[in-house]
Amino acid sequence: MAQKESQQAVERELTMSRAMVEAIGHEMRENEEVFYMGEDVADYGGIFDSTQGLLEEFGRDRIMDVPISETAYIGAAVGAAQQGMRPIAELMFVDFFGVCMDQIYNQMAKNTYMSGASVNVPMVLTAAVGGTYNDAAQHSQTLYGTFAHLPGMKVVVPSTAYDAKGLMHNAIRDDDPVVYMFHKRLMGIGWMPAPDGPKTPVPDEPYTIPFGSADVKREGEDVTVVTLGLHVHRALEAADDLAEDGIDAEVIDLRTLVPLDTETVLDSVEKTGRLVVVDEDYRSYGVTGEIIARVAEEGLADLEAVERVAVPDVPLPYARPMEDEVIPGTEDIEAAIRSARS
Amino acid sequence: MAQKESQQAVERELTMSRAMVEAIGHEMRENEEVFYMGEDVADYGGIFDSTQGLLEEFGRDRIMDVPISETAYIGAAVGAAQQGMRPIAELMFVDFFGVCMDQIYNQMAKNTYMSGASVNVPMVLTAAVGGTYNDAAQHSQTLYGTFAHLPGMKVVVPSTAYDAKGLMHNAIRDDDPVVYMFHKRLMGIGWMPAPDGPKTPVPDEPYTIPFGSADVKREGEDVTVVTLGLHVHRALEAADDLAEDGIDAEVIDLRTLVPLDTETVLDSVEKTGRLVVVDEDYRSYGVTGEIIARVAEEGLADLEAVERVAVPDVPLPYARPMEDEVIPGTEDIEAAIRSARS
Amino acid sequence: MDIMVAVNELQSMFEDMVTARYYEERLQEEYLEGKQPAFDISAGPIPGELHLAAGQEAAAAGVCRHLRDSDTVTAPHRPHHVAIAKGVDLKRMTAEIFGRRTGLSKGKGGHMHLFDPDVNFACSGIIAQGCPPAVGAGLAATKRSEDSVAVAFLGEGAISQGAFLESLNLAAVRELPVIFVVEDNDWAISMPKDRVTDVDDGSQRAGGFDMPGVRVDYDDATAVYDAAKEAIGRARAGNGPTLLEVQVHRRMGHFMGDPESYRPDEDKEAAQERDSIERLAADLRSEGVADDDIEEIRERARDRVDEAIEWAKDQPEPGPEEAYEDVFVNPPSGVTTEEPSHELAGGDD
Amino acid sequence: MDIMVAVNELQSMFEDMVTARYYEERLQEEYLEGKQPAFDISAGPIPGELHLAAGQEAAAAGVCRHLRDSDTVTAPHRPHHVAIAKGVDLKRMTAEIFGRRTGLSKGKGGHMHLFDPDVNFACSGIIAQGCPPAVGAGLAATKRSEDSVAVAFLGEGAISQGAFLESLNLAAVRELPVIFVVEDNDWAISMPKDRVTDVDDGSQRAGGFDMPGVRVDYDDATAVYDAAKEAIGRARAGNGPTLLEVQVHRRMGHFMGDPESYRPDEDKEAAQERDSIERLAADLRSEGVADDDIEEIRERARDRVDEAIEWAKDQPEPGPEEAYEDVFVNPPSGVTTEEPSHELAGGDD
Ligand SMILES: Cc1ncc(C[n+]2csc(CCOP(=O)(O)OP(=O)(O)O)c2C)c(N)n1
Ligand SMILES: Cc1ncc(C[n+]2csc(CCOP(=O)(O)OP(=O)(O)O)c2C)c(N)n1
Ligand SMILES: [Mg+2]
Ligand SMILES: [Mg+2]
Repeated sequence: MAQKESQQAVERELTMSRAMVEAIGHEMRENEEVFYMGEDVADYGGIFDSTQGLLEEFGRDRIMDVPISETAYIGAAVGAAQQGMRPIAELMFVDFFGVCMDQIYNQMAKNTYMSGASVNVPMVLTAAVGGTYNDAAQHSQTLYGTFAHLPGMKVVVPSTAYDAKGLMHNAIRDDDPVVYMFHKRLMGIGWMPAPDGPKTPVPDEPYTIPFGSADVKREGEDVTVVTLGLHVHRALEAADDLAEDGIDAEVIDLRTLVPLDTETVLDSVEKTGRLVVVDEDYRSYGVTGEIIARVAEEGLADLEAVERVAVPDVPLPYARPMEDEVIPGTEDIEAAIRSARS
Repeated sequence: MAQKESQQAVERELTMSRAMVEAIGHEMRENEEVFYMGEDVADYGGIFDSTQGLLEEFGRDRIMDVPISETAYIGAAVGAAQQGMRPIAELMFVDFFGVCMDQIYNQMAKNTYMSGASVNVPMVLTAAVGGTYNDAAQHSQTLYGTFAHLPGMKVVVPSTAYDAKGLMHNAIRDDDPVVYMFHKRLMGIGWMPAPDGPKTPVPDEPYTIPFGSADVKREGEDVTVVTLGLHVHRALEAADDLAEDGIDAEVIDLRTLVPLDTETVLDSVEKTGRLVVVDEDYRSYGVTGEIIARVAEEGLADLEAVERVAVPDVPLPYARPMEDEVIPGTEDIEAAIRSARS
Repeated sequence: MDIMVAVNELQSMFEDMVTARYYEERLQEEYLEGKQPAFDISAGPIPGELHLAAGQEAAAAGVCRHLRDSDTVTAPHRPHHVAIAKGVDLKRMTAEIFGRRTGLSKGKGGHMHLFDPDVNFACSGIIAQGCPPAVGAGLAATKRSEDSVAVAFLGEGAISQGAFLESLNLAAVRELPVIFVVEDNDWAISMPKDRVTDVDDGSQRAGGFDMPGVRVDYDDATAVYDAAKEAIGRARAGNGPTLLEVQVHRRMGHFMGDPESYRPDEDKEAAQERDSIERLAADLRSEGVADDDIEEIRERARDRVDEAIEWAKDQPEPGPEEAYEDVFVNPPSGVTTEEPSHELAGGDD
Repeated sequence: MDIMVAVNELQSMFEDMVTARYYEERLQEEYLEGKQPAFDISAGPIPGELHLAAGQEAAAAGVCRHLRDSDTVTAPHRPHHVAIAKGVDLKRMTAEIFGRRTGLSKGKGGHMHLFDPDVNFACSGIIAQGCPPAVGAGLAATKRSEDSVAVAFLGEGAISQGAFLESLNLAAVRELPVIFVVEDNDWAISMPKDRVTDVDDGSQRAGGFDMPGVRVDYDDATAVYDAAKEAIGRARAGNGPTLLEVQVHRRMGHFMGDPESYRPDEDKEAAQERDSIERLAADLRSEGVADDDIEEIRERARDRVDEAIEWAKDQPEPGPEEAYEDVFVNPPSGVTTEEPSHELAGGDD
């Protein structure tokens, strides 16, 4: 690709969904063995725009609508991947994992190990995650911790268009199963306005972002805020607000939960001494606990304060006042940062 | 019950499976609405002796063999529980949760909340957990963290016959869904020899052990060891060994993960300053992280050292040398205690 | 009409159907309010997804006409017409959809999670996952030697889902009083039936489990009534389950905001043309019911709906702190000696 | 015999069957060694569960006779007879069962997790969960315009599991080259078939998905061969899936150590009496194959098995640190540019 084009491209801003689709389209063009299966991914283009426009280019054989039978088609992706193909299977909402988790965690994630790596499973499982639009307890979860806990799958959570594209290229090229969790609120879907952050400049050409490298989204001296997905943007907002009060927060976007970039977190806490972990998953036995434990294990001496901000172990309630209460907001993050500093 | 009988009873030692079955039998006698569903729970008596002898007393209508369709029968338990019955449904191995998790976590665990408590779901889900007998990646997990992470179910893990009985009485009488995870190695099954610890004196009469009260199994001044299930016994063994070297470990059996008795852990760490968490689940994003985070949140000042001992984020391998390597052994616990002290 | 159904039954079904239709028209208005000019799913008085059932009322009305309060119904993500036919408290259901404290679920559930234990109604937003609990309700009835039945409603898209298929088997092998009602509107969001299964007639699934399967090809409430009568009668008499598929028509998008660009115009038009409500009105007329009487039913329905919506909008919102209640009915540690409360919600707030 | 099968095919099937039978007899000996006097599942040279397939060999032999290395087979928890008929490397499979480093999975899998990509064989210990991956292999063949087929084996207890039923539908609607083979041994651990489903003939499940269903009532290898020929031929020709149920007999407990106290004596005896291996031997004789030739096959099988077992027992155990390898084929951070290695395991240790 010519240098000039690429320069131009960097100016170009995309929504997160466009960036994700661009990576998929590119990989499908390059490699005939890549295909996409899911419910409403063909004519509809994905309920959350995850396959918008791909049917037109690739046709029904490669952008495949499938019966509402997640076990069957995710398992079929496992079988096709073991034959060397590179399927992408979409779970429309991550909340539906309960109907197909055996294929995900006992087959997709373990077949490599259980075979002593004589087979591998180069597939991507995409899933929409997250709340903030009052879809209640069965359609608003992130379940980050649930997937990250079980071995054998890489777990990816983009927070911007730039990352969404780079991580998707990596996910499709990776020879292991990758769970790619995209937050609905970040996608830039017409009917669900995104905040400003996720729409970013995105180069035209393909590029990869390696798994296991967290991104320091904002440097700061006083407090380390570790987060991912939608909450990257909420944390940045909180940090900006606090800057006016002279509190200088560092904001780290984990980007992948497996592998986890503990290093970047430890380095930051070494500097700040104070750790705030922010997560849209349930508080207990999940992401926030893990990050705190990693720091306690390896950087206890540095640690002067910890705070966690997450969904307080209740199912997601429907009504707005209650959903707003349990999904961490900017003010919750601000309060936690202040409290970590006091 | 006469005082004399009860005195006698306390002398009586039972295996964990006998104690569990005794509680079930008692509750079934008292309450016609209690029944048990599962695969091979009738004539076989439960693959891990969880229903041994119950068919003879209660007949096929109340000790029900069901087709191998966990979603259907666990969901049927949810439906019957919502009608006010008190079903117990058995998942033969917890590893099979992936075929029926939607009924467990999206219906059983959330219907109370999603209905604003206009319905409740008084059922018990029993499941065998754990490794140590080379049954490989799909039959050896504990998945403690997976269940404890998702809101709406109480999660119980007995480590002795005494606790197994008391916790089972409580589980059946509880008006909320309870997941009762029994470790195969502790049951006292003929073909899977148990260690000495789980067989304990068990009173004849019914008694309950409240959820959310951890048990200090051994008092000690130097290091706090927090654990559950099989590893209570391994931790006690480690503590005994170390006592000879003058290291005095306190061993806490959590007994329930939801609710979690943080208090008892904090009190202990206040005394010892050193925390070792031991778990048979995967290391990351699970139980060990949670316990450490809770202490870091509320007792950071007391904390001088943390160690965790868990399955190192790999599927359970089959061959003995590898399984022994990844499932924490007594020596691993000893090493962690020593390291926490140094 | 070759099926004989008593006129008062026809009138009752008609009332259920027009109530449901008008109810959803009103909900739609309220839903779209605040979502103008740009559609924002999280804005307005009713946020979140909203799945309307216009064109499917005959299935609900024809089946539920045979049910008692003690019979259980589970519905999927598209529940209003079924809830109304089952007799769910319309005011508290509406308050729930508006996210109010006096709603059926105190505002915690929303439109996909309506629970009314007084009439044994529940719904769930996960495809086919209402089937196993319906089997459980049937099991409970059998165990208690009661002649209650349980009905699981689902869409034709759900007939390929394990939860449904496993439930057929469990109900069949235990001969439980369960009726599975498939509302075949030919679409699962954007996927037409013939893209996702090879059988035209979903009730054919029953054969593999030695269970009777019946299809009503025509969404005439009276035909549904008749088929349901037999199936429910069989269940109540202890003769086991039936799978009933009913042709219905989706007059709207899958959910509010669905552009339906995947759907051929002819198909949309056909769905508009075949209106089972108008058909039933014609039946009533041919049974000698006067136009005035028909109009009276419509008016009663409208009044009831308008009243419910007004009432609901007047109800207080829950406070943020209420989010922490109701995860458990027993306090997190220890067991209370009290019986769980099956009382109406709202008592403790 | 009214079915005409070439004698050399009969001999090949016979060899597969006697190999499997003798293999499991030897495994049983080895397994029980070290589990004396008290049976301790974790003791001895082969720990963990062991599910033997004695009495079921005809199903595997009759089906796999028609398969090529490029065809995929998935088997359930009871895999040995299928693996042998599919041509899995016997030595490395045995080493795996003994938990050795040169085993098919480097000792990580054990007897329920045998993978041999050279002949496209895999198994899984979760009921019916081998079905979806078989559908995926069929899908891959179709996408690549290859005429490979995929066969999923399962037990009759698995036909009520969602994963199986969903797979039937997906295979049918996409007309994929997949054959589902149900080995009906009448028992799912302690549960007889009639306690868990109402259909005597499991292939009846196929009808609900518009797929052909065939039952072979008699576990004669030649009858299986014949039915499989048609089903596999249809799949290979692009005419879609078939469900094939084969009657077999469980001569032993569900797993080693199963007391089988739930099983009537007559049933145990009946299983012993109907031995498809002896029946096939008789067929061979009536086809004019000499007793000596039959004995030669048996001897060759025994030699091969004994050799594999000796070899396996000589193999090194994996070191504890090997447990940390093979979770991923790509290093945990970043993507390598190399193609994944589908080579035999052992290369990197
Ligand atoms: C297990 C699961 N998969 C997917 C979905 C997403 N989803 C919601 S409704 C729907 C289509 C349902 O179609 P159908 O059953 O025909 O009912 P209809 O919407 O036509 O009434 C889908 C795929 C879900 N809720 N649950
Ligand atoms: C989802 C799931 N449920 C239960 C089990 C436990 N289990 C292993 S084998 C078996 C019986 C299987 O019976 P069948 O399918 O007839 O096969 P057979 O053992 O007779 O060969 C059961 C219930 C399992 N492995 N997976
Ligand atoms: Mg539909
Ligand atoms: Mg069987």
